[in-house]
Amino acid sequence: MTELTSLPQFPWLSLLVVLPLAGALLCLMHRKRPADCRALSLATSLAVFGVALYLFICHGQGEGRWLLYEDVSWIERYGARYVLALDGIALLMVLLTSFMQVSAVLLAWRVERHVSSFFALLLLLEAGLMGIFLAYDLVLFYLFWEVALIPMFFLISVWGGANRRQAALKFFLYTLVGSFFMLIAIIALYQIHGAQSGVYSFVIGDLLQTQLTAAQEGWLFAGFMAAFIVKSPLVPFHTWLTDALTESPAAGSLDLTGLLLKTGIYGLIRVAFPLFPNATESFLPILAVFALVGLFHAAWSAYHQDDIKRLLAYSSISHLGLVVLGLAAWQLTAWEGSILLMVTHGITTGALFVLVALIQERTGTRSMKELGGLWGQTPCLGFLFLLFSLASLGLPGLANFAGEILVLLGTFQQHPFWAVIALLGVVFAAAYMLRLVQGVLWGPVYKERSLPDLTLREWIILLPMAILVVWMGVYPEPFLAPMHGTVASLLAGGLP
Amino acid sequence: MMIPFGHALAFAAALFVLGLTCVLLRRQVIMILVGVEIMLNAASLVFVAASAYWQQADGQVFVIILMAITAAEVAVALAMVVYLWRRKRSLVADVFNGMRG
Amino acid sequence: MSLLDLLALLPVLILVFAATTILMVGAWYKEPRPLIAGGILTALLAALAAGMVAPPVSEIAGLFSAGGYARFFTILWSLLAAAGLMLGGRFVEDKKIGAGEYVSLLLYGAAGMALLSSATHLLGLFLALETFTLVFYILIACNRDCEFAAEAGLKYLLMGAVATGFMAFGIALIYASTGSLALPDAVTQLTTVSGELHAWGLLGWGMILIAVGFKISLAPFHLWTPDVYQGAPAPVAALLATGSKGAVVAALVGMLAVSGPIWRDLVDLIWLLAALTMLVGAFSALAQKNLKRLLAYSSVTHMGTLLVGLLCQTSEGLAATTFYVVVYVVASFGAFAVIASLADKRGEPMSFDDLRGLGYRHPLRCAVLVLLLLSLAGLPGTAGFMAKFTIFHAALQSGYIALVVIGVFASVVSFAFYLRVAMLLFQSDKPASTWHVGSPLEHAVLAVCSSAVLVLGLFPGVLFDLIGRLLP
Amino acid sequence: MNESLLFLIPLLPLCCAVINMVFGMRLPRLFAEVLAVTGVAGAFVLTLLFWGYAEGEGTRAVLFTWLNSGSVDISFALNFDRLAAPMTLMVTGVASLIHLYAVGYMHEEEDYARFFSLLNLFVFAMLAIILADNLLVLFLGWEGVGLCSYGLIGFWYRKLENAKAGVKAFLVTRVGDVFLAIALLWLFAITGTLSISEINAQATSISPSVVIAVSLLLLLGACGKSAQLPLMTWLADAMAGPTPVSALIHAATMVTAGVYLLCRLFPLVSLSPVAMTAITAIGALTAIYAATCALAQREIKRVLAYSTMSQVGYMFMAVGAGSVAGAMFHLLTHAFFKAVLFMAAGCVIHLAGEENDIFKMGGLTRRGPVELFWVFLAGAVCLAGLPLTGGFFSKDGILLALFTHPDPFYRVFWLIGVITALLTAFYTFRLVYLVFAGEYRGVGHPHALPLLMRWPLWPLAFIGLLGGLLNLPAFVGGSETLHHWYDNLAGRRVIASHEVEWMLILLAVAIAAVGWFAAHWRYRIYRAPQANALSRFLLNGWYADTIVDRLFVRPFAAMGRFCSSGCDRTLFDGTLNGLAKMATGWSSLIVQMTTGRLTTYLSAFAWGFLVLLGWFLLKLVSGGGH
Repeated sequence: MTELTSLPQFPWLSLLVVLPLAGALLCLMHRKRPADCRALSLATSLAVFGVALYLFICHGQGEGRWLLYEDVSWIERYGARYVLALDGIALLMVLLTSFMQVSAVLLAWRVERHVSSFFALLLLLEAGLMGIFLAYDLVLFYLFWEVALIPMFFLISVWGGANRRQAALKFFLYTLVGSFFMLIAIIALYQIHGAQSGVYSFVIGDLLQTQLTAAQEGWLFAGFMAAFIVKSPLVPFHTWLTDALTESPAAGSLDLTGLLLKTGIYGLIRVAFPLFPNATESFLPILAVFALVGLFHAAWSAYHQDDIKRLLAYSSISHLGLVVLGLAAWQLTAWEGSILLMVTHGITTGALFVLVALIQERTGTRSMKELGGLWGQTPCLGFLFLLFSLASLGLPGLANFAGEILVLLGTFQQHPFWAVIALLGVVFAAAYMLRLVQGVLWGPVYKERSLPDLTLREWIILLPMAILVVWMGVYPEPFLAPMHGTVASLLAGGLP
Repeated sequence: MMIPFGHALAFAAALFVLGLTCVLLRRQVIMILVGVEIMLNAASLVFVAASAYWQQADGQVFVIILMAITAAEVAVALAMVVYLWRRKRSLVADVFNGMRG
Repeated sequence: MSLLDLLALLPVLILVFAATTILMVGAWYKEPRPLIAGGILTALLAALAAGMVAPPVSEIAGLFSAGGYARFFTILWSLLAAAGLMLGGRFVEDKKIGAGEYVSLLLYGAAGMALLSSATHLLGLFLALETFTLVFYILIACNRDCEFAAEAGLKYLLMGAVATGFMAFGIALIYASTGSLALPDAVTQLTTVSGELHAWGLLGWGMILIAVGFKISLAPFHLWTPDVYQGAPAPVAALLATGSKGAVVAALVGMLAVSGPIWRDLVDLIWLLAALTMLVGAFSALAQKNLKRLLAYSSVTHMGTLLVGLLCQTSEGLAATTFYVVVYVVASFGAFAVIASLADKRGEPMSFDDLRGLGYRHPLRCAVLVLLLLSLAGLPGTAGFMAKFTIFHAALQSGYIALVVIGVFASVVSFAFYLRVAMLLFQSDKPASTWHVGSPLEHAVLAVCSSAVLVLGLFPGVLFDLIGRLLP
Repeated sequence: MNESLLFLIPLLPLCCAVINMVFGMRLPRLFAEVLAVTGVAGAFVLTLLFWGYAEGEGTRAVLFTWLNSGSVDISFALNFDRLAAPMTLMVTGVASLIHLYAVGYMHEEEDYARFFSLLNLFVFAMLAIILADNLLVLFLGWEGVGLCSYGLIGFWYRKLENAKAGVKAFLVTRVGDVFLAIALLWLFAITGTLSISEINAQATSISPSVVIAVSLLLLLGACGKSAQLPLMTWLADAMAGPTPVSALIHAATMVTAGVYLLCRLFPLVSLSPVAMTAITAIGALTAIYAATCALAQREIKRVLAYSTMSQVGYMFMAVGAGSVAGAMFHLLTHAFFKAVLFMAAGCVIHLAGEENDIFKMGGLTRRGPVELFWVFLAGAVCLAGLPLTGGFFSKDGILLALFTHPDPFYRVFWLIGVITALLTAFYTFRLVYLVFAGEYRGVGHPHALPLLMRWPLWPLAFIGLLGGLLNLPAFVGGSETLHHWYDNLAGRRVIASHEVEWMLILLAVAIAAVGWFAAHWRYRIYRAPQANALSRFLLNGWYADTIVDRLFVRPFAAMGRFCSSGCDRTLFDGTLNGLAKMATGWSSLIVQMTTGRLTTYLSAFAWGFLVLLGWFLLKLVSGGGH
């Protein structure tokens, strides 16, 4: 894509990254006035969402590989460039990120301790995520990849639950180890490519043409996979996630499950697969095994949990197993399903985490033993909880089903056996989600206490999500349309 | 020249090792410093021998400067010794082990 | 020694003469502030001179180079001295230390470092090295209130003395084997001579390596480091951790740059040292309960990483090393500066108990500290990452894959202990006690360090190009 | 009128459901009730209005694209054809009456809005199944009815066992759904489409083995929803829900979805004799299994539930025997009389003071309005298959189809059918006698029956009784209306000599009579039942639940424990913590080098020096130093 130099246009993509950063700085400057910080960060995230929406509407239907492409020279000595590139998939992720961010800010409205820092970190996280989803230069990508960890780390370690520090350290170091392997692979790839072509560059587009021996490709691919598999996370590298999700504050877990998890799979799609097609080809079956094992392992584990937040964490892992399976099928429909499922899962599970947070605010517990009968006490909350749970167990007509069925339809055409096994997971999903619903909503009331129902702010957070969940379930076309071209070209450019 | 270069070097090396041994085995700060002096002298010896061997003056220049530096170092060291004595009434090196780990 | 030589030596001369003058004046005139101010101005002036006055000759009396590379470090160390004086001001006032002595010593030290970085002759090298070593002997022990100052001083003194012995003997052996002290020859001859002499020469190199190992605290010669840093006052420790080490590394880089790869026979020894240093430093830091000791061990790790860069002996590696030195100096100095700026009558906050929850008492400076620590750890977006990145790049290019893996492993561990400090600072279990608000000068230093870390992290290109041009 | 107006049929209930769901509790109760009823009744009226569209090849209507990616292009499309129309009419009709009944039945319920919206939603989902043009829309309805039954069975959620029953229903049916989904994927992979009509058209081109596999998968899917063996365990527990729910879901509509599915894909399924035999076998086994269970049940609604199971078994047999018309015929008549029975049972329970146990009833003719008895009896005789009732003709048609099937093996199924009929007659009258005859044995106080709970029974009862006219066999002078209506969809035309037919008729009459007399002799005067092993075995439905629990539920939970605490906690986290411990251990070990004593530090020099020397020696020994 090198001939595609920066188009003469307003740098929308940079704006996506810079806006949150600016917001974060402003927040830090208004340390003494929490109210301003709230308003400020809300305004920022809304602005970012606006930009994303604008891109979605006005640039969503572009032809060719890239919808938008920004290319500025950065570190000449090492041929690292500041390249942001937007394609259909990135567009969806950006949209999702900005949307979730608004909810996260609203959700964090009630945070009392060190408000400004909290919001600054949230915005910083958003900037990092935007960077990950947009960067098309490996150094830049790696930079954002790591930068996104820091705010999450502090969000967990300062505002988190009981044993937050351990969880935070585990989260950080675990993902760090993975990404260091990627760093080495990046440098090695860079040198190999430079030695071959004489052009030293970190831009993925340039590196695509590198000629690698099977051994080299295998090792480099392994390096990248180490980072992405840990981040995805695939079983057995998932234990950091359950702890992190359980311990992190509401807004944090919203971003973590909704967005940060997606970066791993996104990395697979955008970086690992295109760069190492042959290694990918031989790795796909293993990936599928990973995915299926994860799917079932997580489903079973989820069924065993009592802490509802932990249960949801496991459910996320299980869903991502299906997403990865779709990728492993290497088939257009399956891929589009996977990407759609990433988005919908982000929304549904995110919403569920929001609801869990609200429940915890009201009842002060997350244990199913101490919950129950909430339907009678807080009907609206209960209704939404039921709605999102049903969506997440893949009820037709709600968001996740659209993605899941596409994944299955596609996968079955390539590998019927995988699809059939994955289908069993659907029953399991029903099993643990219904157990969750039953533990929270049905049954006798655990303790007679007057619980307030949803407040206006909470409605504002959840209603858009609910509407989206139904909309994407019934008419996902607008979200599928932008990615057709991208996915097709990725698949074509992928396997020889 | 009557003394073979090798002998000079060997002798200097022996001297150096002696000095080092002194540094290692003695516990008194003063004695340790003495050991250091011996090591430095071994160095000077090598310089002198070498300058004789290569027929150059550099080595001797170095020796002179080395002496000067040694002098300065000793001056600081002795000041330090006094300072230590004031503090702990002892000059055994291992007495000063407040920080560890 | 012509006039031109003196002109070329101007920055150092400025430092030395000013130092001497201030020393004299200080004898009668006890008011610290003007003296400190004078020292700062001198240092800045020296830096300015080094930057502005083009040297008429490339080499000064066959001892020191006046090339761009030497000038670069002259500027760096002068500025560092200025920063050190900025930090030292309050310390001098509080502890009733003779300002004259303090300032002049610092300036002498700066001069020594500047000379060392520009040494092209083993004599000059030895001279410069001893100059600032002597300075530090005094500075470390100068805080009479701290019960550990004397001990730190003693430890540094004796170790330093022995190291000097090794250094002298090593140089002597090299001289013996090559018959020259001027740098390119002194090392390049070694490859030509053979047999016994060659062996002696290698031995000499080994001994120099040991001495250097003490100066930049490579394992196993690093043991003094934590004790001395803990005992020394933070401003001094800052210089000790950055300047004294940086200057030595710079000298080595210069040596390798002018005389090409000379360590063929020592490669695997240095390899061993590097690996050992990185690991030992990282793991020792993991067990620390005291910030200064932790920083000491972290500096050990960094020196190991630097050694990897030196080991490559390629221009790539040397450039990377130089970059790394600058970045390390800035970040590490800043970290010590935070401690210095927080210090008050009670002393310096360094034990973890002092730090717990400090982030809520002094948010800004603790944030800066976290930033600097993350840079030391090598988080992307900060200068530390770019530094590590370049080193690993060079190492992979030279095929030291195992070393890179070890280095990566070490940095994972170091992330662990840096983050532990970061969490400690923002741990809100019990309120921390309040420390000094810090003087404007100190804040200025912090501002410079943190912004430098960020700028170099995001736009390292400038420095890369500069170094690329300067390397002889 | 353009055909896309057909969408009003399913969408009307949906809209009412949504409105009720969202605003229900804020609206006046009356409005909610009216809304609910109009939703369904409106659909009924519309069906009548649009009846014309069903003739000929039927009408397709496309609303908009649902999923479009690569080769997948699925849209929301309806197909209102001759198979769908009567079913639609039946569902909407029966549902309207049940809704009316429900208004009366739930007039004391607080949470009415949820109830009515769920009922409407259910009707919508059912209509989606019936009218679906492609399998995915059908799957939407398929899962939808599952969801609604989950919500309605567990309607009184405060009692945990209700909620559990709901979950059970959802999960068991979902197991069936998985098989349906597999079939769906497979069909798409082969034919590249999900449109039912196209699949049926291409059916002949699919390889036989695949056809067998797919048909069996479809069968399993059908079993889930229709509570056939082996997925039948949920139905009996599902009686925990309110009575109208039982009537609507478990009698009239949902359980027949499986039959409808098989009829829909009959052109495909009928291609494989194996699958047809399997269908028949499943039906037969279920029929007799459920009948035996019904013999020993104590709760009135459970008796009816099991009878439903067994009647649906008949329908399966019909499909298996190749007579779609027969199956649909029985489906329709059964819908009416079973609805009557359930609703009447609801009244009975009201009269008995919310008492379910038939051994604590009796003499209810004198406690309540007498017409209740007649209505119940009407339903009962249909169920028992007394001559000239709707049930009689439809069941006889099925038996005839089985008897006349070319494959002699079907005689066995026929025999089972006959025995089942006998049992059916017996337990039906057992029920009637125990409930109405003799003295009242209970303690509960009768509740008043609101008017709305009484008159909706009449029309249903009449249709049930006269249902035979729908498809009156030729030899009794009927013109097989239904069969002609379906013509090419009707499946195998049953041809038999009049002798055979008369013989079977007489046999059926005899059986019904025998069953009745047996019940009369045993239960006319109440005798307390003696609980023996057999009755316990039947009461617990052959201990099917226990078996399922042992075989699936417990292992599943065990796996959960293993994965979560075994793998994650112990293995993975254990490893990580072990690594962390190791690191700290090393660090504390290394730190010990820093003793703080100068001598140690100095000796470090010595060690370094020694290593250096040693290394040089090594180099020299190994010919180093050039």
